[in-house]
Amino acid sequence: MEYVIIIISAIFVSNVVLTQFLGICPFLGVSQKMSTAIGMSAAVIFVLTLATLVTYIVYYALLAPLHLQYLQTIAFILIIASLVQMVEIIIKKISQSLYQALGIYLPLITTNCAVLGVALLVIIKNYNLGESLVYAVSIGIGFGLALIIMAGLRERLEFSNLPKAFQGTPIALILAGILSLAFMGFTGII
Amino acid sequence: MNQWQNFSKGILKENPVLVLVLGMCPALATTSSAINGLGMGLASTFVLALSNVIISAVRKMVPNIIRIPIFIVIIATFVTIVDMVMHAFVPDLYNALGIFIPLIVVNCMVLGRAEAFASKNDILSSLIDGLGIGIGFTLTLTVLGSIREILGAGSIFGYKFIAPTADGILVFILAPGAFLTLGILMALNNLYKNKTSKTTKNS
Amino acid sequence: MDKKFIISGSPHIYAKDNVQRIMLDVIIALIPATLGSFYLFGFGAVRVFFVSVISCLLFEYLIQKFLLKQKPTINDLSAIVTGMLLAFNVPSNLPTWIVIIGSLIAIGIGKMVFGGLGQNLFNPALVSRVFLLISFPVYMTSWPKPIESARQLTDVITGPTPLGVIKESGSIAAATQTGEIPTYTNMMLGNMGGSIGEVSAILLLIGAIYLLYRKVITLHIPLAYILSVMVFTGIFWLIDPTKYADPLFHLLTGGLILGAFFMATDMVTSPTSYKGQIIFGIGCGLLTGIIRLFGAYPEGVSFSILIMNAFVPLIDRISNKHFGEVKA
Amino acid sequence: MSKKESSLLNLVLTLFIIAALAAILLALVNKITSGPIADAQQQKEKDALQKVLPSFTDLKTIYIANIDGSDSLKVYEAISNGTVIGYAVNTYTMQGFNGRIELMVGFDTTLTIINTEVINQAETPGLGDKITKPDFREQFKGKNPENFILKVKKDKGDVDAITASTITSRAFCDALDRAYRSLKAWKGGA
Repeated sequence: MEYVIIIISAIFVSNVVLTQFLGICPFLGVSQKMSTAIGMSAAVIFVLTLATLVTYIVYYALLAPLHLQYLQTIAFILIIASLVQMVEIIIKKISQSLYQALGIYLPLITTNCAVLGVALLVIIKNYNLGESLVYAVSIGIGFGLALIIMAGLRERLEFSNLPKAFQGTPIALILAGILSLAFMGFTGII
Repeated sequence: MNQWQNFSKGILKENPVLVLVLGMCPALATTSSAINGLGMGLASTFVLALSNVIISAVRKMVPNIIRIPIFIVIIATFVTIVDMVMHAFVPDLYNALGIFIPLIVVNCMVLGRAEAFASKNDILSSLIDGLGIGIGFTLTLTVLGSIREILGAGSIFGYKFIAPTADGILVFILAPGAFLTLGILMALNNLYKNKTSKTTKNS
Repeated sequence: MDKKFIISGSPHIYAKDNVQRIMLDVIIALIPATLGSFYLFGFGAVRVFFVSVISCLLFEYLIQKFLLKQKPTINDLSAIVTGMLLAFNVPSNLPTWIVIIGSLIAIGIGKMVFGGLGQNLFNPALVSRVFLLISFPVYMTSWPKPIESARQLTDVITGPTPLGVIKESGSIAAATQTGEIPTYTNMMLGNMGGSIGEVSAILLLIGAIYLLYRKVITLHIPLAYILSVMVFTGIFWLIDPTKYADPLFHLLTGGLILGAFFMATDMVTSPTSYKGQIIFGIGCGLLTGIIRLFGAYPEGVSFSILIMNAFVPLIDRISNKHFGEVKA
Repeated sequence: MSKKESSLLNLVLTLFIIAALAAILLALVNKITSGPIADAQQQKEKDALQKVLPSFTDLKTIYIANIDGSDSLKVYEAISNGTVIGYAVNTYTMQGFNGRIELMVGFDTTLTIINTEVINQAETPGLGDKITKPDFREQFKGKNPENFILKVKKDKGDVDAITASTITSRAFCDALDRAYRSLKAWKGGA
């Protein structure tokens, strides 16, 4: 039951992009095309889960026992950055096609604040390892959902003649605002 | 480019939020009130200016291949300092900004300036560049926070100008209001830019 | 290039006479429920209705003329439809200034930022209604009692909607004890708390039949929508009839009929193919059921349609293989 | 850009020196700020105590078992001229819309609620954060949970929830209930 609550909450009720404002840059940046949105979502789900796993272990096995909690930001961002590099190298070695599908998004993920955000949030929320992983996957799915919906809407807008001032980021923000309004309907579901 | 231009470019011409579309997460998340926006802006300015200075100072000692991890360590250090200092001396603001203080680390604006400017310029220019961009960021966040607070809560910097029990248009201090306000602000900025560029073309 | 892109939404939406004709049909279809609301809620409903319609028209004209510098298209009557639907979705004691803000949001954010009619991705009236609901939770959830409050100009008696009563008391059994649950006959006629135009099932259905007869809408979306709400709530009702209300109750309350026939069917913001429309309707129905039974908000129709509006491009993608294909 | 050759030794050395400097600097700042951080927290608690307890001459800190948790709750015993006149329980809930909410609840010796005060919360501005305003908390004053069910009306209790913020209201009740039941169990056992 705990897990179900975490999943529904992370995907719908407090969607990472639409209500928590994490990962806005890629949400606005790579939501113009459906294909890139799908690739980015997959890459984020993967890295997010991996990063949460490693930072969680490092925090509880290393930082907390040594009372070095104040080093968490610096430690987490270094872990995430090196993790992303490693994943990139490994994917390149094992599968060229997977690299072509995901590889280009990987460097962008280091500065996706959702990744560091989730690593920090599972500590604040006092989740255990299982909950943290479920949370990370759900946040990734919530991000993907928002990104894919957005890509669908923006592809459609390509055909219409938007007022000049709204072209590009402004209309994307307005769309995100309306989506965020609609998602308020999920308030209180859990 | 003289130092004044170097400083002032961040405020309108290269405004990090409205023009370069950087630092969107804090710009949306921490602007539910004017004071939160101002606090976030100043915290980011501090990190931006000091990490620019240190990065510029060590730029010749850093091997190229590991420059990014080193920049990140320097930035994260200043972010952690800001985090601890705010926790100690402005606990309310610290609570309001929450997770977005440590997240300054991944604000593309900070790493972007380090890579694009501080790693190539002298210390003074880097400091001024950091301050300029930081103040542009702070101004934008404060304006955004003010608009949202005025509309959403009927107050400005906590000073309520409608009946104390009355609410504003609540949506503006909630998540959807953040997106809508910033979207409209950007569109207005575009409108203004189009107009000025047209008049310069005509003249 | 004189080849035509098949754009989702109806290609003929740009043909002006057609738009005007369709909008006129929708207006005619809404008239029974409008008159019914005047009778049920009295002066309050008249005020909200005309403020909403007139300010929508005005904002459309002003924005097109002065901000977008387009030729105003208020002749197409779409602003009137938006104004009517907005009025239908708010309580009759809503302060005038809030109605005006609502009209500005519907026309400005719901329609004009996208470039006007036919290009909006969300139903403008619903964008506005949800905006108001979240912004003014107190004003938007005090419902004048029909007939009683129609007879007086001030001091209207307010009470919750039937779904609101259930939400407050936690179960249908407890809600019945409060004595605030109307009979099915009253629900059918519209003698219950609720938004101006959502209460009377019969008057709305008369309008819906006209729209079906005029072929402005088809049955795919409304039927898929209503049936899935009834199936979803019916399953829970069978499991625990003391806690959950029965399907008929859910059909007659909370603006389901208004939403299913008049707002989910908006051709600009719903899928193009029949298959897509059925997916869309089922999606709306499931979301409405989930929000009503488990969410914090008692009614789920406006949220559900807005959320499904966002999915329309994706639905079109999977149900309409010819999306974006160039036609000779 | 870099003038040094990038030998492995150089790389490791530079990285090491920078990381060490950063760690030293942070340790220093941590030392300076940890005092004020604790002070600020204490000051907050002190302010809250003044509001939830009758005027007292002495204060005794005790720890009692948390009735549904493995941790303990901090309780301040208010003493006036040698007799105990009330208790302030530092309680919490994890069920807030945005996670943890921390409260200070004052009880008199019959376990009637004197007043409540929010110490930490991160609820939605304009909705859930109304728990910090007096209007919502007024209803608990002078109520004894013996005959005032600490549940929102939606859950068949006696508490009027905040409009559109049932989750937060529920969480608030959860924290109060935890304080009440833990204190009662402790008093019964003492």
